Amino acid sequence: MAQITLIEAVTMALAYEMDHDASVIVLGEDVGINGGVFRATVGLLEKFGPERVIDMPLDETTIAGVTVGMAAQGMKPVAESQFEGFMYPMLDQIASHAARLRNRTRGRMHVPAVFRAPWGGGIRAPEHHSEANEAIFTNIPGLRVVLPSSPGRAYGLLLAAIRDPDPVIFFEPKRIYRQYKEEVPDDGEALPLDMCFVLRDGSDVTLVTWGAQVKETLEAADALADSGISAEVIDVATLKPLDFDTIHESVRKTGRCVIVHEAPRTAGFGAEIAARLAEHAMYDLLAPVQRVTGYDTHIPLFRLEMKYLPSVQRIVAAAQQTLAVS
Amino acid sequence: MAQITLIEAVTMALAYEMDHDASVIVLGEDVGINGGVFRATVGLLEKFGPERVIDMPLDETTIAGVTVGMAAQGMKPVAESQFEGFMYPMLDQIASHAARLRNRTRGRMHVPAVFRAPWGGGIRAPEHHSEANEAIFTNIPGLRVVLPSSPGRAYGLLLAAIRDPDPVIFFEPKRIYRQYKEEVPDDGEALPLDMCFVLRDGSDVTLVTWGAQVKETLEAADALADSGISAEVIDVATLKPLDFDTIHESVRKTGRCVIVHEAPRTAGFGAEIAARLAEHAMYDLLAPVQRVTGYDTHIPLFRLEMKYLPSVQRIVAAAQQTLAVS
Amino acid sequence: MTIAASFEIEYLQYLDTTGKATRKDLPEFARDLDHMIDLYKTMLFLRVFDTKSIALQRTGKLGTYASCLGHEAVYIGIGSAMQEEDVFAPSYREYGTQFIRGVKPREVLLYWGGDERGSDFSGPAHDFPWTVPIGTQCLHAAGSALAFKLRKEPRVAVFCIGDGGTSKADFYGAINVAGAMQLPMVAVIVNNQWAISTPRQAQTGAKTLAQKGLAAGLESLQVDGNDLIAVRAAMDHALKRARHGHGGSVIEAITYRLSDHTTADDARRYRDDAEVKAAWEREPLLRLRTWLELAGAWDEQREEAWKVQCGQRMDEEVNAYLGTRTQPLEATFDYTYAELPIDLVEQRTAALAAESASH
Amino acid sequence: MTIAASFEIEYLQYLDTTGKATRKDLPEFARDLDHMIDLYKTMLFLRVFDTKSIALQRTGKLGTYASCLGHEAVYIGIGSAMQEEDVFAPSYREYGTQFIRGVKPREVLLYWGGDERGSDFSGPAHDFPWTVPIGTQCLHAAGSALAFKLRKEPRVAVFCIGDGGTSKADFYGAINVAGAMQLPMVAVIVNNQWAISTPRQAQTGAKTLAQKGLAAGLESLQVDGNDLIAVRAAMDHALKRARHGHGGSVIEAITYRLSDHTTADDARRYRDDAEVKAAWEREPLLRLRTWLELAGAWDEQREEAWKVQCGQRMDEEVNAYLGTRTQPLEATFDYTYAELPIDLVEQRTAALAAESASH
Ligand SMILES: Cc1ncc(C[n+]2csc(CCOP(=O)(O)OP(=O)(O)O)c2C)c(N)n1
Ligand SMILES: Cc1ncc(C[n+]2csc(CCOP(=O)(O)OP(=O)(O)O)c2C)c(N)n1
Ligand SMILES: [Mg+2]
Ligand SMILES: [Mg+2]
Repeated sequence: MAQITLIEAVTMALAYEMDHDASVIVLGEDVGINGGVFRATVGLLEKFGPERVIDMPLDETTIAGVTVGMAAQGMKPVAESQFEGFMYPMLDQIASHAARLRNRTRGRMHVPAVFRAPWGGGIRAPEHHSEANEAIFTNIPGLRVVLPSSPGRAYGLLLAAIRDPDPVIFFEPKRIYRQYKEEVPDDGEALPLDMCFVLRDGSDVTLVTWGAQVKETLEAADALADSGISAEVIDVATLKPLDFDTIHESVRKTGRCVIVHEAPRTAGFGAEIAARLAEHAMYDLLAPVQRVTGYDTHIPLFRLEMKYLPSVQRIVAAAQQTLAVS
Repeated sequence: MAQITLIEAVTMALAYEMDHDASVIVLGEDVGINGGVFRATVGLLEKFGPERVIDMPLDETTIAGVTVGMAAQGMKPVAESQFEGFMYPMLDQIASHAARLRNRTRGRMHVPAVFRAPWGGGIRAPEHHSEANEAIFTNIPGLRVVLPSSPGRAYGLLLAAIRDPDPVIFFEPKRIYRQYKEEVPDDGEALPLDMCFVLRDGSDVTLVTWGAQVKETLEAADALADSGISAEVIDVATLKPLDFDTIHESVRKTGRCVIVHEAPRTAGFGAEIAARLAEHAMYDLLAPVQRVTGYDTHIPLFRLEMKYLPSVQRIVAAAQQTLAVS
Repeated sequence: MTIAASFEIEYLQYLDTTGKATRKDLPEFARDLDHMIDLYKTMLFLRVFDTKSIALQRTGKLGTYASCLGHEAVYIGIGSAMQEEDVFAPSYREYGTQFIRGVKPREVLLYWGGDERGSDFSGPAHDFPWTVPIGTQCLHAAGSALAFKLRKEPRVAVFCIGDGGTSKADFYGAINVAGAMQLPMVAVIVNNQWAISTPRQAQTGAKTLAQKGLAAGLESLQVDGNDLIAVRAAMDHALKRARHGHGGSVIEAITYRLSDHTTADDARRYRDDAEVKAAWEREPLLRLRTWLELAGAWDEQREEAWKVQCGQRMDEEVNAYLGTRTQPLEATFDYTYAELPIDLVEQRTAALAAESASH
Repeated sequence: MTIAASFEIEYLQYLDTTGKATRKDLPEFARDLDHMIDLYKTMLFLRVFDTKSIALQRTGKLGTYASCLGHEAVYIGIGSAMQEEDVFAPSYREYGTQFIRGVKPREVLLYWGGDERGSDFSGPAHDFPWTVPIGTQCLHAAGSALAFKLRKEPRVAVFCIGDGGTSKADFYGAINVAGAMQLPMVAVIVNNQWAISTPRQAQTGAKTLAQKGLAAGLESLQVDGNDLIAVRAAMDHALKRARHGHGGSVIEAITYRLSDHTTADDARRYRDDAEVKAAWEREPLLRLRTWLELAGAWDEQREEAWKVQCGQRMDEEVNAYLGTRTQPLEATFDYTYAELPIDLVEQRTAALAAESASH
């Protein structure tokens, strides 16, 4: 059993499912001989041939629409967008068709497709290569939105996403694509698509996050532990549908919650979590909910981007603030 | 001074500003001789000619991109999308360019454009003609998102939107386009683009809403008044940037808040308002925040659509629930 | 001067507006008069259906409805050429093609009557439902064609798109990918001269819409879309090429929207009566009827008898439509996902409770 | 057979790969040898700039950088033909055109160095900045051209798009609207045979990319993009037509991406060395240099002297770039809107506080 990175886990899940289900195909720009600009599809062309690994013309609308068409005809396409910032032209086909075909036809047709994209900032890339636009997809009925934050979860959640009979938006936190390795058995075991993962138990404050920010959040929990504060860390992993129960249970215990995400704050997905707490956890909360997020500005070009992304320090400060209240 | 409907107020604002500013032009599908599918641009072609009122080829991506290009060269285009459900193909040009050009060029270029679209359900229209997808735009930095709910506010806010040097998404609640008339002086007076409007004073519960739902919300306030409950009603009007102060002030007074919108609940803009309350108004709230919204499903075709949209009854019930807590 | 490439766009017509053959080489299928009578009868039924649907809308029994008046030759030409296993991706007025493929008139009515079950129709389960966002269906056809190619199935995906729709990104994407990958796809441009109030020449500077296919390297052809024989012949040819792996085609069928855009539209606002009157001279039924009559295969009496039959069938369909109960509110939830996620379970319960509270 | 329309795509070349004229009718501008020397010198400077930029990236002093190696004739041809008042809408590697228009090398470096101020450049204030989402700039050019037309200004909007980019919706939308409205717009397709790892023939089934212009009814032409004279002549012609209200053009300039896609790419993964080697035989500098040398207007000595000058100028530029301080954090907030909305005022304050707390 090999130690692999998050991106290798993506590749491994793709290969596993392609091996076990002939209807799974991979398509996108440069996914073939080049193995994807991040190398997520590396080796697949060699293994499965050009009829399973398809280099598409350069048009995201085309890729999305072809994906819907293929899926409606019984294939299981996994479409790649090279960066999350290039998914906007896919949105019409995703929102108007992928997400609706089942409902529109009362179940006669459905779209078992996955739309994958590297996601998030912090890799010193050019403009549009660092977006965190997950919130946009979470308001669209009929979609699932998934954002793994470890090699193991990337593997299990991607398998689940491909197997799911409905369209899944699968964002991969590119900043931690190669951050660390862990043992991931290639056993085809999927993880549930409606579950948050408690990464660290704690009793004083709940830190809720997803994607690359899991890194900073865990570090913040360490830092807080140093000053005697016990933080529980939850990786939301699947934003839609949201497993609010797990978050609520934690907040029932800790009475405090800090939500961390790198997307702009206003109408970011953190708002939904804070809203559910406001609706359902008012009597559990000992201090106001805090959000530590990207700002309501565009993520700056790379010289300043690390000042935009939530830092360990900002998370720690927010957690401390919730504890200052009593 | 004439009594006019909301849609007539839109037309009046367009005509006023075109009259006073030669750089304002209107473009879209069927906005010319047909006067728009809802007749919002009726009479403008006759008055201003085909160089100011431009029928475009049928492609929303083209309309949005051309709008960005014209605006960057000093025009003030007001682009129409025939329905909000057809705005998805505009999103790339709006999010990647309209909203960013100022920031990208450090102010050298900017995009003084308005993207108008009839918005919302309840008019017995075919699929895709009844969306409420405003939340998608509120997470995008650099945009303003406006949603008037009366003839007077439509006039004043549209003037402000056209004059604003940055891109504004202007949604028009089509269900109340012709619901009632009110006196609106054609005086060129704009309303502020960062203000919520308190439509009704009350002391027991704050009802926050926008768009066509203002109608049901005001009716709910009436119904509540009948049972002795005094509801304050706030029309958010400009979602982004959000005038949270006005909402907060009201909740400070009432201690209770019900947010009403017709968009799907999860990650709808109501979440942001609830989140801000959770962050800033925890000690003011006497009961958990409630959201009365569309469901996390597609709005059904018209036979069932009124069961999807928040009803007076659902709003009243939610308000009463907040008051049941003490 | 070096020439890198040169192209021609052919225009195909067999019958002129007076029902006379304009060329001698009538295709095989057109020599089978029984078959041609069948096709004519389907066109006539379509017209009866259309008239009745508009009447239903006018009397408040149907929502907005998109008429197909004048497009009958295009839609019947397409439908009669396709195989059941082929995939059809329509926009929103191709009832003629769909009737041939098994969709029931009552289902069309149900759809425009605000009920999703209309799209769970009796036509092939692999056919796409009506598509409202202009042009998006083109890519569904391309995707289907790619699936067929990958699975080595001898099937073809056919889409229709309006003259207005050819301006749309999705149309271009579909023909482009079909050309790049030699997909078994046929694009039919139904050029009815209008996109709501926008005339054909405001959409593009191209002389023909067929030549848009050149941008994708597809076989591209213009046909008289009011001539059933021409449409059918062009479709036969294009389907055969596609089915045998020779790639996709673009067919521009020139016709005219004799009706308003939909029942929500009033075309008198923006187009001349004279133009419409002139277009009636070219309409597709009359010329085929005249041709059949000249061949001694049809007459006034058969026409009237068939109309009566059409009327009876439509009455049945309308009754079935009007008798269809509204779906329960649950239906709004139960098709959003294969399985209801936990959030939706709660919302569904709340919605049903709110509904019963309001009774 | 009736023909509805027919088309030809011309291929234009003046100099072959050995620097010999392939036709006698050299355009006027090419007879001015001083001018041609200037253009050659700009091409050479561009190459020096490119080499230096890649070196900066390799040594960690620049972010990802998109090389323009091999595209020099296209970009200098475009830049030398345009007027200052025209608008240029580039993708991301058209530095040659931009240098002629006044953009400074240090600004290009600043941009790829992760600093927005690079796009607040010294070129015309109405020129668009670099555009990363493929193809979107095409519509900005179309919109600019529409503004010029409405304001009756004799200006032209020019955009560049890659071979890959011609698959994109925005490209099609731009040429379509330009054709429909006779806009003063020139579309230059820089066909360098590759879109990252995707070869030209995987993008489309079209024989030429120029013929995509036929879909929009635009004047469409193919030129040897390694032949500065051909590019410039085609641009002169297209700009003149556009400026005089005769509408838009599509020019496909055939060239080759001699470099990796960007410094983040390794082209050896997906293309043959042999192909690259062959492409070097056709590269644009050598042939113009040979032509100038044959005309007695250039020699080894002048070449070397100019290279030294280029090197000196680049050193200045690099120093200016490296000496540019990072913007303060405020800059992230202050250009989002003309005026900071209330939310952003608070966030800005919080951000600055968090920053100073971390010092
Ligand atoms: C993306 C999108 N934009 C706008 C509309 C509104 N709309 C409905 S039909 C139509 C015109 C279509 O014209 P054409 O493609 O020629 O088809 P026809 O109706 O003539 O059959 C428009 C603009 C839509 N349905 N989808
Ligand atoms: C919408 C979008 N999709 C994908 C990318 C990633 N990407 C950057 S350059 C490129 C290839 C462009 O090829 P081409 O248009 O031929 O231009 P060239 O780079 O050869 O100049 C791709 C796919 C992008 N920038 N934008
Ligand atoms: Mg039409
Ligand atoms: Mg290229």
